[in-house]
Amino acid sequence: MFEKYMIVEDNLKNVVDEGKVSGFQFGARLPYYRGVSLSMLEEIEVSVDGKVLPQDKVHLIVRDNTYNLKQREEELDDRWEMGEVVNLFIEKEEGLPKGKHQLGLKVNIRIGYLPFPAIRNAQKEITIE
Amino acid sequence: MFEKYMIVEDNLKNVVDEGKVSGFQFGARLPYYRGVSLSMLEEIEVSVDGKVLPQDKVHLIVRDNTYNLKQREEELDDRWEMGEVVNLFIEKEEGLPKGKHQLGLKVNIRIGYLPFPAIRNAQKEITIE
Amino acid sequence: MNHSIKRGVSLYSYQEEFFLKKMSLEDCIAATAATGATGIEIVGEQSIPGCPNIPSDKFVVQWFEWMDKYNVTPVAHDMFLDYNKKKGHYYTDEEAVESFKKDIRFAHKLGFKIIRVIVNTTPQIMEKVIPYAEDHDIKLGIEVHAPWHINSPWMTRHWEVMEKTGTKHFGFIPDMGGFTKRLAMVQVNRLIRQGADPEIAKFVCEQHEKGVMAEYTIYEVSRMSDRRIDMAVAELSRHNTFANPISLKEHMDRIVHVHGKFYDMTEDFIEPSIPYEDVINVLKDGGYNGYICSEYEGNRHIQDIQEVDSVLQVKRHQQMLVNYGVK
Amino acid sequence: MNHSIKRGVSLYSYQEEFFLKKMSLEDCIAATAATGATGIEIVGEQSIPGCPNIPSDKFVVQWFEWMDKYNVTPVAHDMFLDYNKKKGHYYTDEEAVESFKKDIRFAHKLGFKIIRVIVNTTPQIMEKVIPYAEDHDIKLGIEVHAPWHINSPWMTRHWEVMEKTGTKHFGFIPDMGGFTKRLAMVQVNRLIRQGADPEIAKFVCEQHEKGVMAEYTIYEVSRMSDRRIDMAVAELSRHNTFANPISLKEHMDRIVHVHGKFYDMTEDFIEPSIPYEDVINVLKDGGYNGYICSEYEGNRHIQDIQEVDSVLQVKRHQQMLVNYGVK
Ligand SMILES: [Mn+2]
Ligand SMILES: [Mn+2]
Repeated sequence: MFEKYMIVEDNLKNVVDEGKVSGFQFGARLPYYRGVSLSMLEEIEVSVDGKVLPQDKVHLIVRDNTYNLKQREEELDDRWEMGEVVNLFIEKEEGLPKGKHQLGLKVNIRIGYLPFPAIRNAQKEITIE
Repeated sequence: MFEKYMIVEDNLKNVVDEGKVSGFQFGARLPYYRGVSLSMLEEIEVSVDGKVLPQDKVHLIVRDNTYNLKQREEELDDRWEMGEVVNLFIEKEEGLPKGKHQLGLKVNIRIGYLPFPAIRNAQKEITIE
Repeated sequence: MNHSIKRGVSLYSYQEEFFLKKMSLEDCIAATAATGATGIEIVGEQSIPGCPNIPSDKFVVQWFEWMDKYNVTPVAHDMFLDYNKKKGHYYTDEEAVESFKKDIRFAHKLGFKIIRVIVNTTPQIMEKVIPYAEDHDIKLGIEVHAPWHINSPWMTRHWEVMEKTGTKHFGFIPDMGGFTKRLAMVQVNRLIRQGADPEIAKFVCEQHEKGVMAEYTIYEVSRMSDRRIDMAVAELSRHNTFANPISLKEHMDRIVHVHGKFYDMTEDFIEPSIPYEDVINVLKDGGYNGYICSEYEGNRHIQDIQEVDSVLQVKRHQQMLVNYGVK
Repeated sequence: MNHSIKRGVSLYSYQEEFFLKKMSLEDCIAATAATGATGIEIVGEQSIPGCPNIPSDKFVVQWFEWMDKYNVTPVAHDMFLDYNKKKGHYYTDEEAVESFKKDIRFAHKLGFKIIRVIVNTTPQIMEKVIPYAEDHDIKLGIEVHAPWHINSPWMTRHWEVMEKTGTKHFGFIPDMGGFTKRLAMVQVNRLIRQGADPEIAKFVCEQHEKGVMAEYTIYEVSRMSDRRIDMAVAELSRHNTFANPISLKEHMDRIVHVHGKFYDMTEDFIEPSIPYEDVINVLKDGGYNGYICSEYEGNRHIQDIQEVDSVLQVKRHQQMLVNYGVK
């Protein structure tokens, strides 16, 4: 459900930090009909052009706070709300080269009433200007 | 169910016909809690020492009548009753050699209320005198 | 509500001894009578060779002599409908109805008032055969056997026929196995003898008793083991279902008969898998006045390791019924 | 029996537009009011950020202003219990109860009288939390959602808690999806778009409508195809269950609320999968006087190929309820 709305290109860009490109970011929505505490995000997997990027390079920016993998696992209070566009920042030297890329996002949510994980995938062709 | 009672050794013997051994026979019970018309016998498979004997050599002797494979398929009236010991006669030149053998019997019954066939297997070590 | 539930025995219960010819048909009837039960149920194709062909006059005379001698009465004949009796051919509705009518004539000849209708009989066949059953004053009961429950989709289609025709000659026969609160240990233990992991079996039993949906248990077991025998244990939870006994209440007027399914009676007259007292209370409160017929089905789970004593099992089951107020 | 069934809408129905921020919370409330419905149900964790934390006073004031402005009343809040919220840790009963109590306080603050209890909540947790619900005069209803039915083993364990405590604050919330007579075409068609064989899909739909046990259909399909997508179609029959609506009768006094699940309304105000008229008649006959809240769940099956119009869907659903006598 909501897979086609997961990747939000509007926020796509390479991120410049102290003059250097530190990585890239894009917007994302949780593919679920309710919000969840960040601790319920079993996995956020980003891939570019078929290559899966390391989990520990993926940071979740929710409103004013940034969470890495470990911080997400322990965050019981802050939530990724339903329909909320958060930003995913992925550390990557030199960011993404200009031009077209296949961006993949897989979100795995640990849900109380399901005995198996809820895994949802989205793919989008994006363009870095 | 009733697998352990399927093979009835008491009736085991090589059969002599006009001075020659035409095959061997043994007693058998239907592994089911009710009798069935012979047409419901999808398969009666006899094996000796691991080797499956040809279906068209297996004859079912029910009271006064003998039925080969084709005849069984078409027999809607005559029945292999519950607990009834019938004889299975298997055409085999020279019959079974004297001594011990591993006798196998597989019965596959086509039952109305089951979507899959009811297959029951029995193995018994038997001795030809 | 006044109830006058009666006790009977399905001779299916003695299948082990009958199969091995340790007990004759008369012996089965005698064993039933010895428990104080008054009703006889048979699986016709088990007990009477040639069924559903009408037995010989000689046999029919003998049959009623036995009924008199043992002070029992014919209650129910369990029919089957083998649509695929002829290889490669599936009964037309007409052939199915003709087959069913044979069973009605068979039952009628031997004094049975009820026919257990096998679950694979379709509602459209029921509609076609009801007038014949009415003419013979025989009540047809579709057996509600686990994993069906009385409000299952298939049972609802039969219920729609009951509603549509308004007949008094078509109803339900709940089988007590549809109230399996705890998996039967004789069944579980047989699978353990066949190689199932006892720890997984314990888990499955616990989950089943907790009422956890079988799908979940099957999924969990599939992650614990890739062995088919362990999956078979998990599948027990799917096939040996439980439903709240009060589900019978709304259908009480249509319950024509009850199969007293059981697997292994304790010395204290308890069937550990099935809350008999709860179901009997629901039947009593609803004014049920038909039979509960013992239906022992434990032999197949123990015959590989011990001698089966169906007579003792049925005796204990009957005593349990008495203990719960069934005279 | 006098009935006064009332109409409401679960804002869950507008999830497509709410997700994309095409509709605000107020827009959803307004859309509900425009149908003539008077009840508001929410999935708190969807509609109100931070749920189940108590919202700001400012929000609470706004909330009740909306209730007044649109002439609607808060009816139910749908809670969740994420036992595994913390990775590698499973809630103790105490933690679960604390979590549940937060939802009770949340619901109470916003004027909800009923809480939908998610199915994975255990009976022992229910027993521990009931007094708190009683103190807040909030009725807890365990949702009876397909593939469970009201007499399922798990539901029976909850029923045992109801019987044991005698409380008026714990009952059932049947979801109309548990009366799926025909598989929803939007669901089937989505799987066909994902590659399922249309002939196999047609077979599965026919078998489901005939009431054939899902096990049999799944087995037959496994012999027709080894493709997972075809098995997924067969599995629809297992998960989208039907039960005879009269199964609700015996539990009528404990039905606190009803989820009006639907997948795709026709222009003639029919939901083809679910016999709404039959279920509503059972509720009426039983004197049910709670709400039926529209719960549109079709968006996820069509969002890939068309624009979703939840407002129109809910309007049609509400008209259907009116047509069947729910004022
Ligand atoms: Mn039975
Ligand atoms: Mn619902």
